[in-house]
Amino acid sequence: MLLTIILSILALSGLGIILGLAIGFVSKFFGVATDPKVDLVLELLPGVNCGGCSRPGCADFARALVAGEASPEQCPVSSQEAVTQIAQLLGMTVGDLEKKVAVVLCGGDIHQTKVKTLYNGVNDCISAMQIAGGPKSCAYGCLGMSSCARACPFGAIEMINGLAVVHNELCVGCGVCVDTCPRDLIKLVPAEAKVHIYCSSPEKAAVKMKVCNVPCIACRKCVKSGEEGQFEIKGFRVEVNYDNFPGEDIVEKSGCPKNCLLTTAQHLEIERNADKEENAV
Amino acid sequence: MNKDLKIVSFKGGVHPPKDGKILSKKNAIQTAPLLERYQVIVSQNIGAPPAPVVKAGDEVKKGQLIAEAAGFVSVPLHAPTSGKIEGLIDIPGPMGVPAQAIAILADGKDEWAELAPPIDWRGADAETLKKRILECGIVGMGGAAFPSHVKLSPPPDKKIDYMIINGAECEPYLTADHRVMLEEPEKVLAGAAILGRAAGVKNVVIAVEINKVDAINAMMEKAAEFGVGIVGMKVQYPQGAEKQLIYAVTRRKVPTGALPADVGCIVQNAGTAAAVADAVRSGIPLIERVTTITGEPVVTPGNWRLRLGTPISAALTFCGGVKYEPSKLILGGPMMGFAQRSIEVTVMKNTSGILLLKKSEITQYESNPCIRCGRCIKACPMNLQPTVLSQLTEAGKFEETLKYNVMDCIECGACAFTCPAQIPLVQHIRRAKAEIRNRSKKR
Amino acid sequence: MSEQTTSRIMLPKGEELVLSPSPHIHDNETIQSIMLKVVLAMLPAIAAAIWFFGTNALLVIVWCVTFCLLLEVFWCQMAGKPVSVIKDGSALVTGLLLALNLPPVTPWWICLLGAMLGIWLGKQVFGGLGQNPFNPVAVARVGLMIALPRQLTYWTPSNNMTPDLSGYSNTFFTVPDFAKLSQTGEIFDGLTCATPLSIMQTTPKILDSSAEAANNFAAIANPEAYWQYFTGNMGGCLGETSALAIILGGIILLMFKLIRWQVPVFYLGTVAVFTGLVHMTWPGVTPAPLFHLLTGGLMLAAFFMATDMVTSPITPRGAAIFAIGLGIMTCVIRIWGGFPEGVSFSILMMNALVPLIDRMAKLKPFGFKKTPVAKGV
Amino acid sequence: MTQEAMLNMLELTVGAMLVYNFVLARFLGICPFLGVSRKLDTALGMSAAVIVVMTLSSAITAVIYNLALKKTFLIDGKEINLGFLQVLIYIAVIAALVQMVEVLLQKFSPPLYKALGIFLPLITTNCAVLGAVMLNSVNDRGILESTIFSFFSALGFGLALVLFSSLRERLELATVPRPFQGMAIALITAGILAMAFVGFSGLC
Repeated sequence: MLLTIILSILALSGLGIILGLAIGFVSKFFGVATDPKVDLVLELLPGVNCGGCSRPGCADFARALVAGEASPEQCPVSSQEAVTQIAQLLGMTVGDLEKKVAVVLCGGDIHQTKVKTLYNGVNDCISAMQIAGGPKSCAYGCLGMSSCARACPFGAIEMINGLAVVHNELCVGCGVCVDTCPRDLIKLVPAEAKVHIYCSSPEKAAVKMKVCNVPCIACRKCVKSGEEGQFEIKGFRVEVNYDNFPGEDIVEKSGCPKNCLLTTAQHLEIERNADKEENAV
Repeated sequence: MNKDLKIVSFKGGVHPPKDGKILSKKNAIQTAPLLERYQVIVSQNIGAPPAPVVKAGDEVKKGQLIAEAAGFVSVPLHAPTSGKIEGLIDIPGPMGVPAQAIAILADGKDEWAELAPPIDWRGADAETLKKRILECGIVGMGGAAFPSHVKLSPPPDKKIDYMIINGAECEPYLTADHRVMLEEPEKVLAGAAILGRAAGVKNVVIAVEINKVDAINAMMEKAAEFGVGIVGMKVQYPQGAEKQLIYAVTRRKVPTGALPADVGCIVQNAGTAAAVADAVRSGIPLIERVTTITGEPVVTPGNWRLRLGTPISAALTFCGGVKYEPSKLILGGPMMGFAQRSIEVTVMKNTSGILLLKKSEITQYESNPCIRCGRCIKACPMNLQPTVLSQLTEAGKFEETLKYNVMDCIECGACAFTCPAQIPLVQHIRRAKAEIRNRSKKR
Repeated sequence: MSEQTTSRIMLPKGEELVLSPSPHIHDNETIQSIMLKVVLAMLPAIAAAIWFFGTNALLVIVWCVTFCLLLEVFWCQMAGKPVSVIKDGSALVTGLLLALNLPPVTPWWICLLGAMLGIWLGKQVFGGLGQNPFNPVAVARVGLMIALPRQLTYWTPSNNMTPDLSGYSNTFFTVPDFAKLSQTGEIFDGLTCATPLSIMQTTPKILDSSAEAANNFAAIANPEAYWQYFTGNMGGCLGETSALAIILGGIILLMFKLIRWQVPVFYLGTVAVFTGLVHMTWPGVTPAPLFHLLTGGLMLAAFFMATDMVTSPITPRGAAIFAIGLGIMTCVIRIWGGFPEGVSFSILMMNALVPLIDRMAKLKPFGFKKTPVAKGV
Repeated sequence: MTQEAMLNMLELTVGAMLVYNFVLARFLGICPFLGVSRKLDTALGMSAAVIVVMTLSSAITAVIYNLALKKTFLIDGKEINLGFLQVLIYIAVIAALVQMVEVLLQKFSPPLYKALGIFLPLITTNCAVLGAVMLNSVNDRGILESTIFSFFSALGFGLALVLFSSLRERLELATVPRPFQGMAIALITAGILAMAFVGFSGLC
């Protein structure tokens, strides 16, 4: 019995030593060094592979970071904290980041903007655009076929009443939706800017009013009641100047006659209520 | 049927059982009365839109230049009648987005401007002919509106030995080319011969589907006089698609991503040939075209010679209006034409048909699952796998669609026509193509 | 044009205009019409089954169809899908095919189990029609075969087969000893018979080329027997009996262009060639090809099961590869395997290969060249 | 070759690959079967890695088994058989082997390392590899026989994996009901696949 035990111990330790030596030998003479930093950086990245950094995925971005081909703040999703950590890890310095969120600059839901024709085809904005510009009577409004909502890797876009609405608390500002929208309605704006003019149509007020209840008719009430430079007049519409945006009180002060100058919260509220009304009916 | 007629075809495709041509094929071409106002859309050709050279208040004569070519792939535009320019306005465009148009208030005199002198085409050299074709603003009138002079000027390293005049008119319902070939065979033949001469090609062939026997016979009589051959083609859609037509006539296959010129062919539409004959022999620019106005809801379907800028509402008035509310308004044929949302769209150089369909005729696209029956594959004249392409597109796998040669799709619609699940295959494929083009642009 | 006529002309108001992608017309063939045509093609086989097996067969068909339809509706209710999906007719086809794959005397609960396996496990868990990688009927048949081998091989003779111990029927019966039965008091409540394939299975194989080997299968493989197999006068599943009826149905399918002709042609061809080669080398191992073609579920599978659009390759070349694979697997299982019949197994196995085959047999587009010519002009 | 040897050979090849398929009949190596079958490419990589590791480790452990573990040694007049140590020894040998193969691959064939690299550590503790090795010992196979058996077993594993991954790629386009999405439908598919493989039973 004892002999068996001793033999087993001997055999196994012998095997262990031989294998250990063999592995050691192999790694010593044939080993290839890899950079462990890549894995460390990858752990700090969000790992959702949204492509906001214009690279195919987080792993690729991490490799580029370690190779010095990219800088951490190019990841629009990472928090300031994470970016700083990555920068420290790589021995870089980064400037202050401004958090951005997306906003859909259209207020024309199915109640406000007429849907002119029946549409029969793929439920996708880009596809619908290819057929006579889609069914909505406003040629510049939200088509409401949720292409952006499907594209959003964070589920931050909700379709309410056939209108895309961004939830600020979920949006990280990666910008995927901006590229998706065939009507270029989505903009990345500073998260601090809470007031928007929900209209993107460059058409004349008369044309807009024919098809929509809530267009920006460029009456300039907001421009007059706000400070200099807070708004920009672009042809037949007004846009918030996001480098110098007004505070939330501007909504009260200006009294937009068409109700298209709203805070993000008000906008969401309106759409929610309209939805409820519809359900109640 | 003429015994000497060679009958050719391609592989695949579909045969619409009820092609609707009966509605209008017996009706002779009628000339539309003069309207009070025309709205000529500026961008009527593929490539750069021409630049308007008139302004509000100008007096123009019929056939006078109103917009000049801007670049090589661009053609000029001419006034459809004499009158006063009202100005540049935005009107509903055929693609749903507003389009810029020149509005002309007719003065009722319909006076011709001084036209370019006739050319004796039999003696003229190729350059002169091409220049005249450009000056008269001639584009492919079959649908694509590709400037004809560009097609006639292939790169010098490509040897062209075939000029094919496309008289297939394989789209159901349309009979415009049929009537032109039947009523003006001499003009089509002359135009074909001129096009052949302009391209320096001896072999000029007019290819016609054999459901237009009368037109074939009419042209056969004089074909020898112009040195033009005539080939019959099986009635099969899309017989008139460029690559399929070339294969049917010459047995040559246009390679992936290549142009007809790469296999030594140039294809021009029969209507274009007639317009070319007018342009060269009488100096008349392209200001009107024969369009089929048809469909069950139309009171008297027919073929009309319409001036550019005629609103569809006016065109329908010529036909006595509609019997009942149609469910669809299409510019072009039912297979490849574009659904419209407004009857205020105006006739353009490539408007081969104005088609109204009733509810029971139109495809009801649904989100049924694909049952992999393979009918789309059998129907595809390009030998693609439409169902695979649409599934990949739906899943957002655009890179994968490239492996299935999505860019080879000619969007003929044969697949969706025959799909028992009523999947909008063509729309999916168009989406994938647009996405891929976008991505390669970004790179 | 005078004022009066103009006023009478009606122009479209444009309120009902539909925007949709081209093409704007359709050939009016729908999933439903395709499925109904398939049902039409199955009618000869169903008629033959009822002719040979009487009300038993009718009962099995009714059970299977009812259960399949009910289970489909039930699932759609549960899954929140529109129940109108039932109208596409696919559950009807599955039900009928399932019935054709069951023995004539099948109790209702086996029909129910089969329908559950086919409709739920075979189709709906994958997302319903068009999404299932495996043939639902093959899933049901194989599942039942593994779970209930005894019930699934309970063969009753067809109406024209009588156990008179003379001629053709002689081969397939082991007639009970009535005297002994009455002594033991056992109740005699039905006759069972063997199928040609099960006899082939139990016949010991002879691996040389002696005369004995050549006559090894003489009892089940002779011209008279072949004729009986062809018309359907033998034991077996409802749809396995009459080759004639199934070929009729196959012709209907081919006429309507509902199946890819490559599947039956290459499937039957491969079986014929494969068994032919084996038969020529070792006549004592397997009977002549004709035997294999006419017996068992081969015909049914070749025309109705393997041709199932959803689970077979989508390109013609793929269909040919698929069918050849089916043929080889069927023969291997029949000749050397542990089961007398291999068609359902081989269909399941080849179903698993379909995505790979589809990948392999991708079509080359018109005018395809290895190095695409760069765009000119 | 005698008939018996032929039958034996058949069992070692076709039997190992199809009839007693590691995944679908023996239900070994289910973890990588489900884990790396999302994409056909990775499945191919995994299959290749398993084939290499299984064959190599079987060959080496077969040597150990046939030369040492199988034998009974007479030491001090006592009969000693170390067979009871086989599991421990095999695990150690396989683990070390995989480590070495990985390092060597990285050095000498970076592209192959890139393809197989991530899978190699996964296989170290894979029951399919240990299973193959143990089956060889249990059936008392010689070195050549063991190697052939393992190679074909691994081939069978690869076959199942490739089949399964192509099916899963297709399922990705399917509209699977939510409760069945992901692993559930994968397991159902694997079950039906296993049902199909029952058809091979009785072949040898």
